[in-house]
Amino acid sequence: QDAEITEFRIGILGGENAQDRLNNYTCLQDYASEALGVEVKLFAPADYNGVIQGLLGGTIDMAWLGASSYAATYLQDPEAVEPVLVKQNMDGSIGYHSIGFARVDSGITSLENMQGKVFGFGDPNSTSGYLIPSIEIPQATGASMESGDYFGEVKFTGGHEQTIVAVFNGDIDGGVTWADAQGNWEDGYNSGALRRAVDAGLVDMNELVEIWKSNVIPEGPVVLRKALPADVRETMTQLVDGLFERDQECAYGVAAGETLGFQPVTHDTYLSVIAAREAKIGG
Amino acid sequence: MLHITELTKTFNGKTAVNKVSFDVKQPKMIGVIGRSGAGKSTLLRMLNCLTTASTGTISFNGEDVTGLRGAARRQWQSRCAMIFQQFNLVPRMDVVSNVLHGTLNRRATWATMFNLYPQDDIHKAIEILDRLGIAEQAPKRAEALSGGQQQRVAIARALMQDPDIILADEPIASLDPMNAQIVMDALRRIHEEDGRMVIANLHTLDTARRYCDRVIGMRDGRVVFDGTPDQLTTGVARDIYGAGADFSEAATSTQIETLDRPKAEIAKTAALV
Amino acid sequence: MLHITELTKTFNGKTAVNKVSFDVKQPKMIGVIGRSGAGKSTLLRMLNCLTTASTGTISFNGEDVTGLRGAARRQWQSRCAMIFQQFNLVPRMDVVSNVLHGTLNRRATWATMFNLYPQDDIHKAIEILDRLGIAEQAPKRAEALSGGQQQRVAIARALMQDPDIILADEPIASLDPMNAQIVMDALRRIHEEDGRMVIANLHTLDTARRYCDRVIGMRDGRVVFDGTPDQLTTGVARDIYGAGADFSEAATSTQIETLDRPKAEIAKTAALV
Amino acid sequence: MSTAELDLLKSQADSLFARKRIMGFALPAIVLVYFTYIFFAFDIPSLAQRANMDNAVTIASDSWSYKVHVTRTNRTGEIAYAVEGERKGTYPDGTRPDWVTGEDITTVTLGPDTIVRFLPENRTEIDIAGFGPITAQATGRQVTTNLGETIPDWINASDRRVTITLPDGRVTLTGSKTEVFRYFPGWELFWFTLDSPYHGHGIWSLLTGPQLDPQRGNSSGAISDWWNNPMWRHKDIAWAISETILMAFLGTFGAAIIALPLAFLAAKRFAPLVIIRGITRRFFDFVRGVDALIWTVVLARAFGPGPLTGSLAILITDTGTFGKTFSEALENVDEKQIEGISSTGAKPLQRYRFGVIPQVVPVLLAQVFYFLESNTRSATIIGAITGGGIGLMLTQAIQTQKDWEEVAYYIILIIIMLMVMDSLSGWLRGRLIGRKD
Amino acid sequence: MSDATMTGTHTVETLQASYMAQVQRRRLYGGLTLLIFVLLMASGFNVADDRNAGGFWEGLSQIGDYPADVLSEAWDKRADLPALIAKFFPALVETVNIAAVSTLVGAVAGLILSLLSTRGLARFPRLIPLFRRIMDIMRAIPEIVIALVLIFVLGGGPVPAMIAIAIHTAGALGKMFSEVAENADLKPVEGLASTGATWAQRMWLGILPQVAPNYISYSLLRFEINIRASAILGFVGAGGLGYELRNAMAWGPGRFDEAAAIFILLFGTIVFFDQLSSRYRNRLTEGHTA
Ligand SMILES: Nc1ncnc2c1ncn2[C@@H]1O[C@H](COP(=O)(O)OP(=O)(O)OP(=O)(O)O)[C@@H](O)[C@H]1O
Ligand SMILES: Nc1ncnc2c1ncn2[C@@H]1O[C@H](COP(=O)(O)OP(=O)(O)OP(=O)(O)O)[C@@H](O)[C@H]1O
Ligand SMILES: [Mg+2]
Ligand SMILES: [Mg+2]
Repeated sequence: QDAEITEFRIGILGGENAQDRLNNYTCLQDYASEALGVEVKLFAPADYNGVIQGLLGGTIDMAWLGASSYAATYLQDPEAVEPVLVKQNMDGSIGYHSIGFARVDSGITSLENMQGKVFGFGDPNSTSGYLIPSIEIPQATGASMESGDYFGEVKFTGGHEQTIVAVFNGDIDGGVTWADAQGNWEDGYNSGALRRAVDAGLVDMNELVEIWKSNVIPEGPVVLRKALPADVRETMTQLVDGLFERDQECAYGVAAGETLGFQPVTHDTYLSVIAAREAKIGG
Repeated sequence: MLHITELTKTFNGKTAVNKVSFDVKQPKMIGVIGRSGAGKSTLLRMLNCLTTASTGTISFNGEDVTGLRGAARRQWQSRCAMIFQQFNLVPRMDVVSNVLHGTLNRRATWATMFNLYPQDDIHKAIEILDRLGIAEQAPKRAEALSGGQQQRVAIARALMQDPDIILADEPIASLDPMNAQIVMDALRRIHEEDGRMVIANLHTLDTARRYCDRVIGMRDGRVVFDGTPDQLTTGVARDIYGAGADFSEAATSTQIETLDRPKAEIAKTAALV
Repeated sequence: MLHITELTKTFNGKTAVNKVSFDVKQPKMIGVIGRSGAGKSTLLRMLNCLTTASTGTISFNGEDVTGLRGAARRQWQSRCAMIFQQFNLVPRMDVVSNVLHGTLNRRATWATMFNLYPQDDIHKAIEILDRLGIAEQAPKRAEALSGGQQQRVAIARALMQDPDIILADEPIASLDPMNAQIVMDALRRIHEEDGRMVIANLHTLDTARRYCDRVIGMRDGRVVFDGTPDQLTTGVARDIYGAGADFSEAATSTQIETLDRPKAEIAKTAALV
Repeated sequence: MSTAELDLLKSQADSLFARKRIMGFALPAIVLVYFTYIFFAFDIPSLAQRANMDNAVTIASDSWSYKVHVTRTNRTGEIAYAVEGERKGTYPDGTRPDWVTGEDITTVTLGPDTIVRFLPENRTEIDIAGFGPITAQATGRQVTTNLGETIPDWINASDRRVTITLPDGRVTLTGSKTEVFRYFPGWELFWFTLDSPYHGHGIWSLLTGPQLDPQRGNSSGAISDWWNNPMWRHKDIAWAISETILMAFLGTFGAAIIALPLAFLAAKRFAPLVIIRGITRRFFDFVRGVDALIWTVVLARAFGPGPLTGSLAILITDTGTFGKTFSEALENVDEKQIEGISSTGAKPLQRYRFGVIPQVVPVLLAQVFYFLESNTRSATIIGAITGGGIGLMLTQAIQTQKDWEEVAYYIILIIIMLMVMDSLSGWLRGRLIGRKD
Repeated sequence: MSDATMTGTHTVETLQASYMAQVQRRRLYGGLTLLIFVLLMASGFNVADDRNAGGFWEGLSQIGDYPADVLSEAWDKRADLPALIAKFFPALVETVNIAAVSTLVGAVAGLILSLLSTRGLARFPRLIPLFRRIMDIMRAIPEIVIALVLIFVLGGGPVPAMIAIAIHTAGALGKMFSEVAENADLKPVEGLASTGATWAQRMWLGILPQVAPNYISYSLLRFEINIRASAILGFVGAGGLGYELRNAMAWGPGRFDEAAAIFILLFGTIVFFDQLSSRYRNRLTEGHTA
C-alpha cells in the first residue's frame, strides 16, 4: 500500500466560477507539491458527482466534500475515502443550516404558504440543497416531497446559485440553499450561498424572506483516498490543518470564506447524514 | 405599337446590342436572324425586361417599358410572353401547372403557392393545350415529354399569359426537324388566328423566309437588314452571316429540310455555300 | 506453350464458356472475336485467373495454371498481363505509379505500401512510356489523360510486368478510331519486337483481320472458328456473329475506317452487310 | 379532339388540382396542429410572464461594461475601492479613482448629476439632481433615512437595507456597510490589472515611452503581465481553448484511425462472412446510439475529469459514425481499379492499398475534416460536462451569473475558434482532396 | 508515334530525372506530413493524458465499472423498469419535441437564408455576403451558449433549448441548402420570371421542386443530430430527458435503476430515429437519381 505516488490530484467542488475555484486553490497546490515532492494537479468538475466519481475511480486523491457527497461516496464504496478534517466557523462551530426562502412579494412566509407551489432543490448531491430538506421538510409538512403531493412541483435547479436566482426571478416560488445563519439576513448572513449572491449583486435581500431553517448540518469533511500511502495522507492532513496558521489568505480561499481553520474529524460525525442518505435510497 | 429606339446593351465593356432601332406598326410575325453572338437573345431579353437595357428605349403603345421596376415590370412581362430554346419549364411539375404559370402575375402570390388557380383558368389551360394538340399530356410531368411537346407546353404557357407580344428565342434550335415544323406552325397559327405580334429569333434563314412577314438581320449587335423575306437575297444573307468559313447555311438548313419547300429555294440556299 | 483443354465456366447454371480447347505453339498474336455475351471476356479472365474455371485445364509450358491458389496464382498473374476495355487504372495516381503497379508482385508488400519503388523500376517505367510515346505524361494523374493515352498506360503497366502473355479484353472498344489505331499498333509492335504472346478480344472483324496472326471465333461460349485471318470468310463471319438483324458489322467497322486498309477489303466488309 | 373528350380531360385536371390542393394544405395543416400542440406543451403563453427582461438588460449592459465599487465598512470606517468589487481588482493602497475626492468627507461622483458623500459616524448623503438630497444613518442593523412614505420605484427601502438604482450606478446601504458602484463602458483591466506598472498605458507609450519597470523591458514585461492577467486570465483561457481543440483533434482522428480497418469488416465486398459484417455493423450502431453524452458520463468514472475523457467520448461515438460512412464509401468503390491491380498479381494488402485506398481517401478525408469542425463544437459542450476546456469556463461563468463581460469574452472567443476551425477544415479538405496520393 | 517523343523537347533522361525529383519531393512531403501527424497525435495524447485526472492506462481497466454498477442495480430492480420507462416517457417526448420543433423552424429559416444567399437566386444580390456571414455566425455559436444565456432570461424549460438548437440548425442547414441550390437549374426560374412571377413564386415553383428531396434528406439528418443535442442541453439544464438523466446519475446508487431506464429510452430513441432517417434518406436520394 505504501507505494510511491507520481502525482497528487485535488478535486474542487462546484459553486463558483471554475477558474476562480482553481485560483483559490493554487496556493494549496504549491504547498502540497513542496510537501509531497510530486506534481499536484487541480480539477474542478462541473458538478458534485464529478468529484465523487473521481474519488471512487481513484482519479482524485483529495477533496473537500459536502456531508451528503461524503455519504454518497461512503455508501458506494466504504473503502474509498476517509474524512480527516473539517472547517471551523468563526464561532468555533462546525455546522451550518439549510435555509428555505421565497420572494417577499409572493406573500409566502412559511412552509404552509408553499402548499401547491413550485419548490426547488439544488444539486441532488448537496446536503443542504437536497438531502437534509428532503428529510426534514416532509417531517414539517407531513407529506412527501413528490411533485403534486404537498408542493405543486418539485424541481432540481442544479446548484445553489441557480436556486437563488430562480427564486429571485420568480421561476420557482421557494427553494433551499445553505447559510451559516449567523449575522444579518439583509446581508445574506455571514457566509453561505446567499451572502455570495448578495456580494455579487445578484439579488437584493429585501426582496427575499426566510421561510424555513433546518437543524444544524455538519460541515463537509476534507477527505483523502484510503488507498494513498500513509505518509502522503499524513503529510496532507498536517498541511491543511496548519494552513490557517501558515497562510491566512490561502485558508480563506480554500475554505471559501472567513474561518478559524480546520480541525480533525472522523467518520462518526457523519453517521447521521449517512443514515439520512441511506434512508433516501431505501425510500 | 412597338417602338424601339437606339437600344443598346453593354456587358462589362462588351457591346452585345448596339443602337438597335425599329418600329412595328401592326402585329406582324417578325424573324430575327444573325449568327451566334449577334445579340439576338440579348435583344429579346431586353424586350421582356429580363435584362435591363444600358441605353435606348422600348415603348409599347406609347408606354415606355425600358425603365420599369418591380410590379410594373412584372406587369409588362406578363403582357409579353417569352419562349426559350431550352423550354425553361419546371420539369418536375405537371403540364397543366406549367401552363398555369402563365397566370402567375394575375394571381396573388400565396394563392399560387397553394395551387389555388380558378377553375376557369384550369379549363382554359386544357383548351390551349388542345389547340396545340397536346391535351392528352396534361397530367404528365413536363420532364416526361419529348422536346417538341415541351416546347408546345411553353407556347401554351405563353398563350395563357394572353400576351400582346410573343417573344421566341430560337424556339426550334433544340428540336428535330419534325418537331421544329410543328412548333413553327403553331407559332404562325397563333399569329394568324389571334393576331398577336410574334418576334422569333431564328437560326436558319429558310425558316425565317418561310414563316415570317418581316425579317430583321443582326450582326455584331447592329441591325444590318430589315425587310420582307423576299428582299433577303443571297448577298444580304452573306452580309448578315459574314461571308466566311464559319457560316454554312446548308448545315443549319438541313434541320427543316423535311419542310415542303419549293425545290428551287433549296437550290438557292445550297448555292450560298 | 499455351494449352487449353475443355475449359468451361458456368455462372449459376448459365454456361458462359463451353469446353473451349485450343493450343498455341509459338508466341502469336491471337484475336478472339464473337458477339456480345459470347464468352470472350470470361475466357480471358480465366486465363488471368481472375475467374476460376469450372472444369477444364489451362497449362502453360507444361505447368497447370487452372488450380493455382494464393502466391502461386499471383505469380502466374504477374506473368500474364491483362489490359481492360475501361483501362482499369488508378485514376488519382500519376502515370508512372500506375505503370509501376506492374511490379507489385515482385516487390515486398511493406515497401510498396509507401510507394517505395527501386529507382531502376522507375526509370524502366519511363522508358516503357517513352516507347509507347507518352513519356511526357509521366508525372500527370492518369485521370487527366485521354482514353487512348490511358490505354497506353495500361499497356505500359502490362509491359512492366514483363509478361509471357498479354491478354487484352476489347482494348479499343472505348476508343475513337484514331486512338484505336494507335493502341492496336502498339500491341502489334510489342508482339513483333518483344516476341510476346498477345491474346486480344476484339469487337470488330476488320481489326482482327488486320492485326492478328490467328483468329478464334466464339459463339455462345464455344469456339466456332479457329484459323488465319484469310480463312475468315463472309460465311464464317455470319456463323460467328449469327446471321441476323442484330449484327451490323458495317457499324462497328467504321470505327477504324481511318486505317490505311486496301480498298478491296473495305468493299469485302461492306458486302457482308 | 371532341368536346366530350375535352370535358373529360378538364374534369381530370380539376380533380388533379383538387388533390394537389389537399396535399398542399395537408402538410401546413399538420405542422400547424403540431405547433399548436407545442405551443401548449412548451407553455409558451406563460413565457412572457416568466421571461425576465431585467436579466436581459443585465446581460446586455454588463457584457460591455464594468463597475467600480466604493465600499465603506461601517464597523471600521475603512473605504475600499475595487473594480467589480473583486480582490483582484482592488486599487493599490493610497490610490483611488479620480471621481472620488475628499479627505474627511469622501465624495463619490456618480454620474453627471448625482453625488454621494460618506459623512462621519456612518452617515451617508446622496444628492440627486431633481430629486433632492437623501440622508441615511446606519446604526447597528438599522438604516434610517429621510425618505417619506412614497418612494419612487428606483429606490428599494426597508429599515434594514436601502438600494438606490441610478442610470450610472447603484447605492446600497445596510447596517454593516455602504456600497456605491458606478458603471463604465468597456472591459476594464482587460490588458493589465491595477497592480501592473503598465496599467493605463497605451500600446504606443509602451513601445516608445520610458522603461516602466526597472526589472523588465517594456514589451516583454507588458506581454507577461497581460498573459498572466489575474482578472481576465488570458493564459488559462488559451489553455482551455487548446484543450477543447485537442479533444476534437484526438477524438476525430483517433476515431478515423480505428474506424478505417473496422469499416472493411462491415463492407459487403470486403467481409464475406455475414456474421462478422453483422457484428461490426451492430457495434457501430451501438456506439453511435449510446451517444457522446452517455459515453462522457461512463468514461468520467474511469478516467476522471479532464480532456482525455472528452477525447475518448468523441472518439468512441465517432468510431461508430465513421465506421458507418466509411463502410458505405467502401461499398461504393469502383471494381475496375481493384481488378486492374489484381490482374498484375498484387497481394491482398497491395490490392487494398492501390485499388481501394486512393478511391476512398478523398471521401474519407472530406468526412473527417467535416467532423473535425463539428467536433470542436461538441468538445465545447462535452467539456462542460466532463470538466475541461473553454466549455467548462463558459458554463460556469454563465451559471454564476455575475461576470457577463467574461461570458461575452468567452462567447466571442468560442465563435472565433469555431469559425477558424470551420475555415481551416474547409481549406484542408480542399487541399487534401485535390492532392494526389 | 515514337517520332513524336524524339522530336519532343524532353529526352527520356531529363524526364526520368525530373520525375525522380518529383518522387523525392513527394516522399519528403509525404513523410513530413505523416511525421507531423504522428507527432501531433502522440504529443496531443500525452498532453491530454497528463491534464486528465486519471491516466489512460489505469482508467482502461475500470471502463466497465460504472456501467457494471448501473446495470447490476438495474438488474436487481428489473421489475420496476417498465414503470420507470413509463415515468420518464414524457421527458423523452419533450426531448424529441425540442428536436422536432427546432428542426422545423431551423429548416424554414435555413431555407429562406439559403435562397437569399445563393448567387443567381438571391432577392437582394448585394446582400449575399451579409446573409452568408449571418449563417456562419449562427452555425458557429454552440447551442449550449445560447441555451444557457436564454435560460437566464426566459427561465428553464424547453423553449431556450429549442431556440438555441433552431438557431444553430438554421445556420447549418442554410449552408448545406445553399450548396444544393447553387447547383439548381436556373432555366425554370428564368421561364417563370418571363411570365412576370414574383420572387417568392419563382423560388416556390421553380427552385423548391428541384431541391426538395435533398433538403428533406438533410433536414432528416439534422433532426437526428438535434435529438442528441437536445438530450445534451437537458443535461446542462434545459429540461427533457437529459435533465432527468443528470439527476438520476448525480444521486448515484439507489437511482441507478432510473438512470438505466433513461439510458434505455435515450439509446432506443437515437437508434430508432437514426435507422428511420437513414432508410428514408436513402429512398429520397435514390428516387432522386432514378
Ligand atoms: N450575361 C452576359 N454577360 C456577359 N456577356 C453576355 C451576356 N449575355 C450575352 N453576352 C454576350 O453578348 C453577345 C450577344 O449574345 P447573345 O446571346 O445575345 O447572342 P445570340 O445572337 O443570341 O447568339 P446565340 O445564337 O449563340 O444565342 C455575345 O458576345 C455574348 O457573349
Ligand atoms: N460474373 C458473372 N456472373 C454471372 N454471369 C456472368 C458473369 N460474367 C459473365 N457472365 C455471363 O457469361 C456470359 C459471357 O459473358 P462475357 O462477358 O464473357 O461475354 P463477352 O463475349 O465478353 O461479351 P461482351 O462483348 O459483352 O464483353 C454472358 O451471358 C454473361 O452474362
Ligand atoms: Mg441566343
Ligand atoms: Mg467482354
